Amino acid sequence: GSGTTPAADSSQAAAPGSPGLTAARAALKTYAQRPAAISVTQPVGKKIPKGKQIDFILCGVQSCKDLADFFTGAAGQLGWKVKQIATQGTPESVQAAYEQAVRDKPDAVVASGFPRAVYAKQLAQLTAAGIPVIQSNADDVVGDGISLLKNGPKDVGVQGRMLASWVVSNSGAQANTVYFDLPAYTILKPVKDSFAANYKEWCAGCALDNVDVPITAVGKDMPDRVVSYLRSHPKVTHVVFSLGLLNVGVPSALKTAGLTGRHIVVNVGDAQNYQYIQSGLTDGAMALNSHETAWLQVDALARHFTGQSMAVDQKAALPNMLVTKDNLPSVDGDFPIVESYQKQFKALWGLS
Amino acid sequence: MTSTPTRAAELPPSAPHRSAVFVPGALGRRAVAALSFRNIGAVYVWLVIVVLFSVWAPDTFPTIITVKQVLNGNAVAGLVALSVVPPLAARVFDLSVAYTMSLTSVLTARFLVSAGLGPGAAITLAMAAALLIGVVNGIVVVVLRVDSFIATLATGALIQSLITMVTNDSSITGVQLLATPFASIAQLDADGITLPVLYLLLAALAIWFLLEHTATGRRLYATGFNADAARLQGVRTDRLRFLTLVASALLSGFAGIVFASSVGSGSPTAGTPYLLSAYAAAFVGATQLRAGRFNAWGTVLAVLLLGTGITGLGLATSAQWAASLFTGSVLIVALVLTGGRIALPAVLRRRKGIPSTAGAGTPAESGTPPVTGKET
Amino acid sequence: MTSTPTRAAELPPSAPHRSAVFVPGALGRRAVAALSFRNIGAVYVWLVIVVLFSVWAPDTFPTIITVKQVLNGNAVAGLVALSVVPPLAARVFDLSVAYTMSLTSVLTARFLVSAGLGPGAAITLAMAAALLIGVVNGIVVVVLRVDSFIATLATGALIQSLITMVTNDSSITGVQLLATPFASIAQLDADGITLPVLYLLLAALAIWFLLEHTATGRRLYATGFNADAARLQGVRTDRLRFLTLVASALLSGFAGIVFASSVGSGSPTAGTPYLLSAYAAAFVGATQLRAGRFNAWGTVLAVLLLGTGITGLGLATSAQWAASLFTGSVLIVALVLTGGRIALPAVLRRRKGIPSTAGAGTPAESGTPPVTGKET
Amino acid sequence: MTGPALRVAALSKRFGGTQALRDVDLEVASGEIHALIGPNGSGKSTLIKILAGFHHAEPGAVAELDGEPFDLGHVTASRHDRLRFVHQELGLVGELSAIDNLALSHGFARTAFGNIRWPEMERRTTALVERFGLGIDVRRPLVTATPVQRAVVAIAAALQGWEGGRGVLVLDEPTAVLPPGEVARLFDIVRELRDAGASVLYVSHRMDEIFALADRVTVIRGGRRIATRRVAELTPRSLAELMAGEETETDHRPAPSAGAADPVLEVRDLWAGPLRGVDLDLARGERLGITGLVGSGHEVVPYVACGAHAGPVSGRLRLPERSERWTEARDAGALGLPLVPADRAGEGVIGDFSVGENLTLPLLHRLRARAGRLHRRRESALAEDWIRRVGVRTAGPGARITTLSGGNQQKVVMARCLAQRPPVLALCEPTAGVDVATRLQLYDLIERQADEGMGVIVCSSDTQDLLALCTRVLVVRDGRIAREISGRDITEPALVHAMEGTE
Ligand SMILES: Nc1ncnc2c1ncn2[C@@H]1O[C@H](COP(=O)(O)OP(=O)(O)OP(=O)(O)O)[C@@H](O)[C@H]1O
Ligand SMILES: Nc1ncnc2c1ncn2[C@@H]1O[C@H](COP(=O)(O)OP(=O)(O)OP(=O)(O)O)[C@@H](O)[C@H]1O
Ligand SMILES: [Mg+2]
Ligand SMILES: [Mg+2]
Repeated sequence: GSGTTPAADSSQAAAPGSPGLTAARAALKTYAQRPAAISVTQPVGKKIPKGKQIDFILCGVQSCKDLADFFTGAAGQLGWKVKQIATQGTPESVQAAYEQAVRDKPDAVVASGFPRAVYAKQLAQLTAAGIPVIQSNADDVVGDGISLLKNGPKDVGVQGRMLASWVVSNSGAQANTVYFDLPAYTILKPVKDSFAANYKEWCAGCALDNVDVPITAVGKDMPDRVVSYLRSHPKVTHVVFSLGLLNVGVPSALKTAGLTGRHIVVNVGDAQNYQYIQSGLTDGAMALNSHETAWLQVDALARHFTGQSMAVDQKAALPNMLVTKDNLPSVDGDFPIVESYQKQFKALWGLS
Repeated sequence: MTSTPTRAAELPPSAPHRSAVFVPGALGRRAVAALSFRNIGAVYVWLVIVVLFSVWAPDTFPTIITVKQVLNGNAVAGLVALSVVPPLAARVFDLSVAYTMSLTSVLTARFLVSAGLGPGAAITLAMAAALLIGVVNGIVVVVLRVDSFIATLATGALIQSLITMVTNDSSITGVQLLATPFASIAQLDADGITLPVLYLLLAALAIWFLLEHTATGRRLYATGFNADAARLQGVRTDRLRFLTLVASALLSGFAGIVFASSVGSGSPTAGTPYLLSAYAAAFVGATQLRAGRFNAWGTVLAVLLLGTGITGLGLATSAQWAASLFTGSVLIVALVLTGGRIALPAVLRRRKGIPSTAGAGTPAESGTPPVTGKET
Repeated sequence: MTSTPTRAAELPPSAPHRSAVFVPGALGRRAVAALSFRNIGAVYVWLVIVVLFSVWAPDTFPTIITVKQVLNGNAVAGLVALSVVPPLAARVFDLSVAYTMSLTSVLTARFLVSAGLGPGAAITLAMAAALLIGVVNGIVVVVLRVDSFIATLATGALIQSLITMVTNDSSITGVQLLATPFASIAQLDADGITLPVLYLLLAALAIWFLLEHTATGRRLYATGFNADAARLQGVRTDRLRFLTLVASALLSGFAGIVFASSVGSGSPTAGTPYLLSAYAAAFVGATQLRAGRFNAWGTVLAVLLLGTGITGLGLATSAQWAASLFTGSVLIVALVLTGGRIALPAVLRRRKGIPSTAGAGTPAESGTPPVTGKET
Repeated sequence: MTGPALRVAALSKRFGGTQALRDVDLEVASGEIHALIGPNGSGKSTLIKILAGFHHAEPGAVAELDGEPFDLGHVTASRHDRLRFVHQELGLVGELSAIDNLALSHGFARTAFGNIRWPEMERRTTALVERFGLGIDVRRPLVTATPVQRAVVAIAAALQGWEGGRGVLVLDEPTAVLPPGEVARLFDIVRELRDAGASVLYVSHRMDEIFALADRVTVIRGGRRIATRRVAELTPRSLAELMAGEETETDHRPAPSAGAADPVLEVRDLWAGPLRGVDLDLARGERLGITGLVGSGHEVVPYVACGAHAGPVSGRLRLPERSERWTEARDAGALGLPLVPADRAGEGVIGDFSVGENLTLPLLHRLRARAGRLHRRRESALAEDWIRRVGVRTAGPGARITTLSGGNQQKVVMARCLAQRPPVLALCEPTAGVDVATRLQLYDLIERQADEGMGVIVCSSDTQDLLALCTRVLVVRDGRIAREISGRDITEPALVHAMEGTE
């Protein structure tokens, strides 16, 4: 065993009514609610030009593709054309995609997932050409060519807080938790840090262990790793995955290994995890706001094309939600967090 | 100066043994040979590993649960590794198995989830696709005579494009995949041992029987060792090579279905992580038990050896670099122990020198590595 | 009883032909042979592709920018592909090149960013690591005599664990990587052609010169084709095989550094996507120009052929599945055109179980594909 | 004699640019041993492979077994039953056992489940093989068996399930690597079969065998049938004329050597493989034969002397002309003596190389130009020079070596050793599978080199080589030199007795 703080006993000290638990429960209550409104309220207010050409650079994994599809849908509403440029997720192919974007000279470039180091040269060229670049889900900062960054390192911290609130509440502040992280995705680091911080804050006596998983284990021996870990750490009650992907295949492996009674919660749920939740194989998931992010990006561009600042959108906090079996909106793929987000955005754009 | 009946008497030292097979001495000698480092070096490495982890993680490792975990956790990897054994026995590389596996996994999922077919129909269709891949591989390799190594890389790319078309590169999920009839395929268990372990056992049995106990198996090995000679003996080498490609496609396709059932989704990259390790296992397997021949139990042994290590490491430490360090070192140790130079290099190098040094040469020589200064 | 000078006088009927090599007819015949499908089938496929995309994307494809894009975009892939050519020429598989590349990329980045070393020192240290890998590979393959295919898989796993230790599996980034002296390594360009294209050219030139124009190259091929015969002729096959492993580690290590400079970060998985395509290119290359011999320009040709296709597809369509569909079909077409059946199978079949059936079937029959119903 | 057991007519076959067979007719009477001879590359093996269904003849060919026509395009059961083959190089899979090799062509005894009944297979195989009076472990891979044992396995494989003995057994150069004693045993087997009513089609380059064994002989040359004659009507000379198309000298006894001269090679107390303490001295210009039964150790001597023996060795040797120092046998490689190996395809030629590349491989260090570059022009000049000198029949140095006949390949292998101008040349089985005319050329070549002062070691199991070439012969038995024969005392009976230890 490694790094487990001597917590199991001291955690008993945290009485059901401890302030930490109360705070966690309160936090969870808000996170479990499905938000009804998007956080942007200020209408664009001007006629949005049609016929804009936008390049969307994919990152090679599913969530980026989803994002691109949602974005394309939203842009279609405004009569814009979106060209999706595929990459294999390798830095080189991402560079090549930016290279192509530079040559295309679109009205804007949207991308997801890659730190700017990879495409710094092309970014400079795009900036020089006055083409705005919009990023999301990347370990980066706004400025220096990046006009808008959603779900950047500052934004994703809340995800760790959401997960912590659930774990602490669910355990009655008596959790012994293992957090499986995928360091290959650096954007997940703030999630991990914020989880640890909030977890400790709400439940000082709760044990927490952190396990890094190499990306080569994903889709292969990940379930086996989890089983091994739980067998060698039998006191662990809660398992947190920093990405839904890591949970694939884990529930059935736990079942066959006879490891029952462990609670699983994942960050960035996907269809599979929602189905696990529906089937009672997993307890909870942080549902990401891909729909809202994509539409918000379109909203930002709409403001840009009408000569306004994107600051409104940069400031707006995107909705998130912690889903469990009780409040799971749907199991079929990604669902929007805000049910009527399209209507609300269209209203801002003067389309309805 | 007596007229010795030349050397006939001296030559066949084994003729007497044969009739004396049941004499303890001979039996003992055979047992010793069977248990030697050179024959089952991997087993000894395995034992060392087991002892090591039993000391390192005494509470959790030496338990029956660990056994089950190793078996359950490596059944799919074992199936994929087995799928490359028959082609390799005939000296055909099938590098498309990983893609075949991914394809059947996503096809099954798609048919179940979107097309609304029942598990039976979905599986049948997915296996039909695997069959088709096997046939295409066979055509490219056997009929068009493209080198199998590169041909199956190419067909692998074609399958990849099919996968992308089917999935748009994202996993296919659905509650249907988690529901009983389909989920049971991989998840039903008896006393903690899941069905895939049974599949692995059956597949190994079948391939072992095929290779060791049927005429086809002998002809496969003959094809692999010396295709020209085999053809002169009337072996239909092309047909056999074709069939091994079909067999590997079917088996890896089946592994894909089992994988889909086990994780409850169809993943477009399901097979990728299994490719290199399947070849590693098959090559290590070829140094074991039937040294120089790709064989079923040796391959299973190799898969379980590596699997035991990974599981043991998981129980003992959570350092993420430990797994590959362990895998690499165990592979090297096992291969060095067994002499390791089977399979490809032996095939490539086997010197049949002057008629009689051949006997002395190859098998004996391998015991004493580079004696002659000549080679360096 | 006399030793008649028998028929020696009658024998060399070819002397006249030989001196006639420079007669136009002969020259023409040689040119035809050099330009035949069987010699450079891939070039014809390439031409077809170029025409195809020029029609499909007339505005963007047939431009000088496309040429530059293809060259710049495939330089690193070309370097990795070239790195496996010398070992393959000596019939050694080095599957660890991908990991070596990742390792040097992350090491360089780490040294630059965390250790604060200058580019020179960082690169030197990273290349020293690559050298070390080459030596370890050499020891395992040549001294310990483990089959290279599996040995380099194993050392690859070891390197992987090293990479994980160094990086914790996440990319290493830092402004130092984007600053001039280091960034220039891959990003400096003359008229849109970046330095890596030059490296590719130089590496191909060097390998071409080595293999075609030096004694060492000849000995390398001899080692690959028939190590026993080569050894008997005094070729130090073991030393050569050792050196090819060192060379491939150094070249792929260098590719890793170029990669780090080009993307401005050290990626722990930098090499992975290049492995299979490097082998595909080397094998396709071996069917071109010097049919049956792994060679530098054939490999570069194959890399550029595939690269052109991918670039063209990117310009013409955004269908994700198109790339692999294209790669797969182009590989098969190019190989079928060229006859394709060189390389591995020849190697595997070369050997004859018993004093040989060699000359008869194999090489001669290859001219006439499978006419005989016999074989099926 | 009734009608022919096997008749083929109008058989033609073309490989790319090579017309291997043109309109060949051949009749094998029932109950006869019919020899088929011809120079290397004349089409003998091709004819046989067509009969076996391995190659396909051009249309128009006729084939009959016992007067019944059969289709050359398909291997039917009846053809398979009455036409059996032992191919050149035996066509066995070395990694597999005798049981497996026998079963490849004829199937296995199986149970109802389809699995092989090993005990039964073992009994069956042992019975088949033991008919030839050689004990063979039928379960061990054939690479570990001796050449005779392999030949026996190949014949047993061909004969299995042959009922009543009617039919034709085809043997393609079965004796190419067999020592005389074993050849005699093989002949007994062949005669026995003939006496049982079978016909035999027998291919060999060894003239004496034709006269010892065959009833009739067909000569082919350049893919054409030249003649078919009764052996009784022929003399060795007239047969050789038929083959070569001109008068040739078949007797090639060496001139007696000029007497003991300075030694060029001294070997002391050599232990390696079966060798148990061998000493030998080789004089300038001497052609020293080394022979023995297979397994006696004689075949190891040249390998050890050239540092090419795989396995532990001990002893020492020196080249007095070069140095007074003794070299440990395990470092013999440092002396750099070239070797013409016994297994041409496996250790001699590099099949994927051209003739020139094969020739110059050990000479590359001499061909360096600036910057380590190979001097191409010098290389091809060197190759052409040696091609001319030893009379290699080839389109040029650029031709792939596998397009040459075995005999010509052998000349290339020899030429590249000679080109190193070594003080000593070691030859193993220098004429195995080489036709008569080429053989004479090779003898001539060796003799000329020896006359220029080179010491030659000829390690052969073919007594003709020893008779024709050697001035002195060492006979090895059980790892020791059992007898030394020189000059006029070198005769076939003397050699055979010495080898078998029956003096
Ligand atoms: N598979 C093949 N492809 C091309 N040419 C071939 C092939 N097999 C044989 N040949 C050619 O056919 C001719 C006859 O060869 P074959 O092997 O029948 O000669 P042979 O009479 O058996 O010679 P040897 O006495 O050396 O065994 C030769 O010119 C040979 O090069
Ligand atoms: N692939 C080929 N293409 C063209 N000609 C060939 C080819 N192979 C062999 N030959 C020709 O065949 C003749 C030799 O035939 P082959 O190779 O069958 O002899 P061999 O059987 O090896 O001789 P030996 O009996 O000495 O072993 C030569 O004249 C050579 O030019
Ligand atoms: Mg022949
Ligand atoms: Mg021949």
